[in-house]
Amino acid sequence: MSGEHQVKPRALAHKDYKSSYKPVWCAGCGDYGVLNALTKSLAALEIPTEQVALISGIGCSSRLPAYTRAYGFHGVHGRALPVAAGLAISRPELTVIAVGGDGDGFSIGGNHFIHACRRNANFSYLVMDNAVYGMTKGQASPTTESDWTGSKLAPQGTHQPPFQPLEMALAAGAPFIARAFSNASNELAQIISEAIEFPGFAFVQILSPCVTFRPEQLNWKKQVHEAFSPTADKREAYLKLLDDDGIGTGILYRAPRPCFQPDTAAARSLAAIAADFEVPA
Amino acid sequence: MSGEHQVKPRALAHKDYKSSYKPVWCAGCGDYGVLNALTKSLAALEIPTEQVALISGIGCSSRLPAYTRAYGFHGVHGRALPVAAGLAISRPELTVIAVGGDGDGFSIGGNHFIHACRRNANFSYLVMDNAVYGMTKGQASPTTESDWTGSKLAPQGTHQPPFQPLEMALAAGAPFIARAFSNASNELAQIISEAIEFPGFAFVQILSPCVTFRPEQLNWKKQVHEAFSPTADKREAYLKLLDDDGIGTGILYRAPRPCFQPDTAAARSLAAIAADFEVPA
Amino acid sequence: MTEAKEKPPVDSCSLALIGSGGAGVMTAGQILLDAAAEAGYFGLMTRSTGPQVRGGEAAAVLRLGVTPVGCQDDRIDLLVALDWGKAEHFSDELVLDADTVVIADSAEGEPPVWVTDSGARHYAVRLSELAGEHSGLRANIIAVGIVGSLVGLDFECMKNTIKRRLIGKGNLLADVIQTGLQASISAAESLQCAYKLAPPQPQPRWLLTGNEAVGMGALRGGVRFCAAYPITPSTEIQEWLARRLPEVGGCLVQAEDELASINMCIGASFGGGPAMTATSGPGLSLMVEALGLAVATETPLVVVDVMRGGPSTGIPTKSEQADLAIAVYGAHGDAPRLVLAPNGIGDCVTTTQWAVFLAEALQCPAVVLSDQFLGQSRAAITPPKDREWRAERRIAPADISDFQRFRDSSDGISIMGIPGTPGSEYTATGLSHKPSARPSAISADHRLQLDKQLRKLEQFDYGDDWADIEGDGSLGLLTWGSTTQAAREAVARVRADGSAVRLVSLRLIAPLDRVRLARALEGIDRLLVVEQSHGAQFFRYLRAGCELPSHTRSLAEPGPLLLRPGRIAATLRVLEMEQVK
Amino acid sequence: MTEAKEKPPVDSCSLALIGSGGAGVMTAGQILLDAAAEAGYFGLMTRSTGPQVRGGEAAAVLRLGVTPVGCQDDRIDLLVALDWGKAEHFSDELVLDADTVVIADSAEGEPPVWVTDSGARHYAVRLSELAGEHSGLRANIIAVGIVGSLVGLDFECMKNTIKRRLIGKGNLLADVIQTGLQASISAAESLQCAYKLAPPQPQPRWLLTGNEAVGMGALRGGVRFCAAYPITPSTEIQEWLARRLPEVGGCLVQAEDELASINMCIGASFGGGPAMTATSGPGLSLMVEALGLAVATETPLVVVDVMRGGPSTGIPTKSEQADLAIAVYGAHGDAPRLVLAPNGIGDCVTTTQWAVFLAEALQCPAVVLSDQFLGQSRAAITPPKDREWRAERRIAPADISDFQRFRDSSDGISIMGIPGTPGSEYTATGLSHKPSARPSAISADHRLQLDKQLRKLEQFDYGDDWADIEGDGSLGLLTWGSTTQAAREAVARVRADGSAVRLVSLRLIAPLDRVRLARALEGIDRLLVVEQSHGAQFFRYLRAGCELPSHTRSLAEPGPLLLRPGRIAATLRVLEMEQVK
Ligand SMILES: Cc1ncc(C[n+]2csc(CCOP(=O)(O)OP(=O)(O)O)c2C)c(N)n1
Ligand SMILES: Cc1ncc(C[n+]2csc(CCOP(=O)(O)OP(=O)(O)O)c2C)c(N)n1
Ligand code: SF4
Ligand code: SF4
Ligand SMILES: [Mg+2]
Ligand SMILES: [Mg+2]
Repeated sequence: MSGEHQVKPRALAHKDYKSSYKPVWCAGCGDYGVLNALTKSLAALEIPTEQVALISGIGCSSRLPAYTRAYGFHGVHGRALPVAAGLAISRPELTVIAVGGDGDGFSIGGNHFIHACRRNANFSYLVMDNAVYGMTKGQASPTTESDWTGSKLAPQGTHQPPFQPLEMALAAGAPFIARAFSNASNELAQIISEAIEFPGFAFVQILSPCVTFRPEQLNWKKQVHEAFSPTADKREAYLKLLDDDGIGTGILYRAPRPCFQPDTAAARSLAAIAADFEVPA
Repeated sequence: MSGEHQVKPRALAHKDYKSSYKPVWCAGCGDYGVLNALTKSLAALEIPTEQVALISGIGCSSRLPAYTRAYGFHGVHGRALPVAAGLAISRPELTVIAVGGDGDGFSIGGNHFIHACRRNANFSYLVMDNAVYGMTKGQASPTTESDWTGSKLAPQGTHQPPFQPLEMALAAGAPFIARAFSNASNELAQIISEAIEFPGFAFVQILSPCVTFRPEQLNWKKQVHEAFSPTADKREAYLKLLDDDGIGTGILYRAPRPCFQPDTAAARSLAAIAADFEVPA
Repeated sequence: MTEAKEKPPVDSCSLALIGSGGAGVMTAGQILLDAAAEAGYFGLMTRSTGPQVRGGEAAAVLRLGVTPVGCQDDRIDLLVALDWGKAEHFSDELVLDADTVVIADSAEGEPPVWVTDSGARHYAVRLSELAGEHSGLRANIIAVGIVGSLVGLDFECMKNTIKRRLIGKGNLLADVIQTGLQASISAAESLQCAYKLAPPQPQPRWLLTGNEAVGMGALRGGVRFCAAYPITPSTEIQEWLARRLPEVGGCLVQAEDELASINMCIGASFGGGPAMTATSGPGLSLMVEALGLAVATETPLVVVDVMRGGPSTGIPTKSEQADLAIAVYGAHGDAPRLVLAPNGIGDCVTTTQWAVFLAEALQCPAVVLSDQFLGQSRAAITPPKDREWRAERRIAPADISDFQRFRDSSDGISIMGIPGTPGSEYTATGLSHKPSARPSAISADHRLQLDKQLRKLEQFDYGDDWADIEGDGSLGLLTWGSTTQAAREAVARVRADGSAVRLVSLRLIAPLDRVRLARALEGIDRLLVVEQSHGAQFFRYLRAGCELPSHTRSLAEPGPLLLRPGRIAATLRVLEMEQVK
Repeated sequence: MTEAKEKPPVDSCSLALIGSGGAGVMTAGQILLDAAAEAGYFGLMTRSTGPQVRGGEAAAVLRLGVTPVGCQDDRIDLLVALDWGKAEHFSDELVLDADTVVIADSAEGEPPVWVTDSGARHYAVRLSELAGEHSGLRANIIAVGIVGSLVGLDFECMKNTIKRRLIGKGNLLADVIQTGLQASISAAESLQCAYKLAPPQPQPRWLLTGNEAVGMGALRGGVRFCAAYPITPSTEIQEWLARRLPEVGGCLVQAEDELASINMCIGASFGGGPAMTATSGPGLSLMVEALGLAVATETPLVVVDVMRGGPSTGIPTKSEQADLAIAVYGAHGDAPRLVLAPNGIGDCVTTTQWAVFLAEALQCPAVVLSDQFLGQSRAAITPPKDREWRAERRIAPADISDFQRFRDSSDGISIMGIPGTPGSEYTATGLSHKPSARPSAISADHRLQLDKQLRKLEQFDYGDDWADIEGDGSLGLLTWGSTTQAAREAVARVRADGSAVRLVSLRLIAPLDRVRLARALEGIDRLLVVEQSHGAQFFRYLRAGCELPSHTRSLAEPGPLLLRPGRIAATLRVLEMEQVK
């Protein structure tokens, strides 16, 4: 199962990682910033396009893979993480990056999120969080504020407190947890690079404004602030999160632990295995 | 949608809440203790059988509803919580209790678990946690220790740290979080009563030994110890959990917040609603 | 000009307005439809956009008529281009010919090749310039005035609808609308266009989309609980219900996913209240396990699937009828259920209401197959009647004796215990069970419940609503769902040629009413089965379950281009010529 | 006694051992099967238990034979009751008659009514007393000795297998086994029983369950990745693979649910490695969305569904063939896929191997429909050959030029780019797309891919393995999957009456090979379609897709009682008498 193909590093520029497809994104969408930062990071890490696999579900943000020149898999809504896990576990030499939105990752995909944190297979997960379902035209997502009445599906608000991605990741056992802002391209590229290089499941919540359904998020530009420096102490991380305003950035938690490794065994031939069924004569 | 049927309290004894069906459970299974404590609690609270609805998924533990004389819904694997939410939201006068196992609740049902914590509809959730899939004959569940090699499906262990139900519930926003032990019938009944009476989503992890696939859990009897007294301070709750050995009991967290309440509106007739479609002549 | 004006008025005309995102073609289309409705016409507007959430090219396609309009025509009579942007994206959707009149902003230069190649007559009109002369007006409103006057819409109706739609939204003044409209009408006078509509027959009209209509039908049937997860093109059903359910004492819950939404509905229905969810293909795929649970526990439930292009994510914004197979067969094990399909926008009200009624009466899930075309098109229609169907379940009175939830009965329908009622406590289960609901693996118990679950559906008398049957003759057309509209028009054309044709449109897809269907097909020796799927799912479903005339042909086409009347009529005419063995 | 001994030896005999949980009937049954296999017989053992996880009543039902044994017989020749506990639970499964010999522990008193009413000859034997005389032995081993000697199993074979199974598990000594067995054989001497087997024809034998066989087939086909979520009755496939995959350089991942397991397999397969998951009905229901994704992205994938009683949770421990419809039709949109079915325990190896090969060659998902009977029965069989089928995908070499992932070709199969390979980078998508993989909502693009996805399956030459065809004649029997075994025996009985009968058992369910099927049915004027489902799913599926002889009848029964040869043979005989119109 492991790669028969050799890694041939070739120096690529940042733009060489972008495909010729014009994104379907609205002008001003935060996701452009993520695409930029991601390609910057891949260029900086000098990972050849063919060694990268970007895996996504469904949503505006989940369209990202096709805008790169890497391998990509744009699967169904909420299932990016298991696809990425299957790939990362069976092809450990690849750079696997799951990407998607807050609805894809925390609503329909919530179960895979918490189990990916626990399983700790070696891939990164970039969530472009705009606290809304962009693609389906503006419904509340798990990270939406409870008093947001902009959705026709919950015209009086969601009646529930927003999902806390970092806190959930921490409780679920993720070893690398960070938050970044799509517009802060260099910082974001830096955090993405650290996530990619981290051995294990690295989760980055990226505040990525939806200019169309959450235009007020354009204010994030003025509001985001550095808040975290990496700790390996869970207690410390929790305490920081209890004071969190949701728009502080940085690496919150970095505590490497062994990556998920499936069972191993001494090699046997198929004939030897078949012989187990034989009846002694 | 609200109840046309009146509540007629009738004094019932503990055993009146049990049905005549013989459980399929193994002799010595912890789930008998849960059935006992639950019926004790219902008797103590004097809730008539017809006012109670027990909702479950699939697993040994999920068989519990049919062993009571209340209403019950034994649905499919992992989906007890949405069934319970639909019922509790549409019939708020009923006492709705979801019950099930660790596999049902934290593996396949994990997404509903975290969203139920957040949504805070008014029902209780009792998870009979035996850190194993009993019904399917002994595979590791999310709460199984990573070095347990008793499963043929993960003969070298799970390769991942166990799921922390209380920590997850806290991070996800559950307002009532407790742990109890199936054998400690009175304490368990007491905690169940508090969960039932709590206005909102009340989650109780019940350590309930699987004598067949985890016989070592019979030791829990000697090991469980009171560890928690209720706090409404999330920070304090986290700090307690960071020192948790997994078998400390008590109510960890109790911080009531408004239950999930769907949107409301002034009443209109169907004819008036239909008139919205009319074209001005 | 005079030449055109002398042509006789038409009974219907087809318009398309195209432009880049933000040009306002959708607003213009809506105003035209509203004005036509107010003037007493029937009409239909479909929207076509690119994959972008906002922006990107857009087309509003309208058909206005003196009689009910159910589908778009084969070709476009009148095309208005606010700009030529990426108009070629619509080249396969909008068929132009020498009779087409094309009006484009004079600022835009030559039309693209597919337009000029069609031979359509092209007029460059100063749309944006004229708009500039009326402060606050945009070219799309000038287009409304020109098109409206060309097809003969009443001035007051246009003015009223523009006011209703636009005043308050910008700083547009009523005066400006008046003068702008007048200027547009003058601009139209120099154009030769032979598509003036015959006078309308004013009658009460409803203006709504099929998605709104489904919502209305659900309320009429008695639905008071909905849990849903957004998905194109069904979201508007959810949004409409989110607003309306609280007004009738019910509520909508946005669920974390479709597994949750359908199970929430099952929970609410177990609690006694009629419940519904709405979704599209991917959501339906996720719901089939719970559909089987509803079958086994005999829980009433309505699932509306607004079909889009498949497989997988497919084409979310376009129509197809390819979820029939999963609607009928999806779920492991033998899990018979009701499947119904509205065959028009007004019928979305009726069929959904019926589905609620049937699900409740028969204690089983009902899948309603609408589609993107019905769901997202907006139409001016004759108001659909409120039917007698109200959710009514056979439920246990308090303190019933010897209650057995799944006791068999002559019609296969049992009495349901509703939580809160003393005496009918039971535990519903997806396990095979005895009449008492007690789990059982015994063959006789299993079989009894399977028999009952099927029999209650097959023995029920569905009455005359199972299908729409129109006309007579030995040539037949059998179809379902939204395709019915184009089929009806095709049949009318073939009839106009002097051939007798019978149209049968199934509203009740499952169970298949074999007896009534056989009767409806009596005397037909050539049958065309028409549907919008690649795999001929409807045709195969029929073959599986009943006898079709030996000379039966299938016309099955995938989306996203909808089957048009001309295509169907042509196929019918070929079939008519075929030798019957 | 002598009377019995003089009867001619039999070619096969049917045994049942029953007792309460813990009595050891399953162990006894396994030992008898092992010993028979070692002696050179064929054999089959099925297990029947109550709903309890541990404990509860249990029955081991065995059939041993000189020739291959594929199903249980209509009736039981020899019933051994270690106790009468809740034996009546088995009354509909175990058919006794006047020819049945019943042996029960003398400590147990009279047999229950269903046993005595059958007219079976009953012997009370001191099973537990005898066991008590041999320290460490239990009554179940005494039963082994008695049964073994009555049917004529070799003493050494019995001793060996008991040793292999039991020594080391308790403190049983080899001597005790020897003397205990001898005592049992003496006890058997006084019993009149006419079921001594004819001498065996020793040949290499494999002893395995269908679930293990599926695992072996998967490895042979080339599967190296499995992600799965436990579910009865498929878990043993997962467990077998968890142990074996690492030995061949692969691995198994236990997923959080079935949505994850199938998507993990898709991820691994996208990465180039043949991947498989195994589940049962409820899991398959959860997987259909991802099945559609695999169709649309043309990702090879094998999903094994070990069918159990449905709908919903149904009867998890019993067999049924009622997931055929969801296997074929499950997933929204037009999503054609491969569906295959093994028709015997050995064939589980072959068909799974073939499924892996086909999925890889055709770049699409393959559903393999096994069932609880095949999966959990244990059999002594002729070792299934390793076939030539090895996973082989059409993949892009490094630096390929002008790569288009979904380019159409004459056979509809495209070249796949595998991550790690420079030059064939692309993004797979569930959206409708162009040959380049670029998302597209254009009609021609959509249609091209739908055509290709169907055509590659329909044009492929599946060779002779598509079905097993046996015999000739104008009377035909068409069946699939595990039911084939009983059907084959039924056909043999009808042939023994002098009638020619042709048996066709479909291995390739979808796509339906219409041409070969028509050829296989040539000359048949009466056809019986036999299956284990309530809704006649197979029969309807065939009707939908091909022409059947006009005189075709359906024999469709739900589980949990399996169709037995006698029932099928009787139906065949009735059909034979029917007048063909
Ligand atoms: C099973 C399924 N359910 C629902 C949908 C509809 N859907 C598409 S994208 C989306 C939400 C997208 O939100 P998010 O993940 O936050 O992405 P964004 O568009 O905001 O970037 C939904 C509900 C779907 N495609 N599939
Ligand atoms: C969709 C689906 N997948 C898998 C199963 C098989 N299954 C039944 S119970 C169970 C796990 C039970 O574990 P748990 O919830 O911990 O309950 P326990 O038996 O330990 O009380 C599984 C995997 C199923 N019934 N449905
Ligand atoms: S709708 Fe929002 S998230 Fe989607 S592309 Fe537009 S701005 Fe971005
Ligand atoms: S298997 Fe375990 S959980 Fe299931 S009934 Fe037995 S002891 Fe209880
Ligand atoms: Mg979002
Ligand atoms: Mg458990």
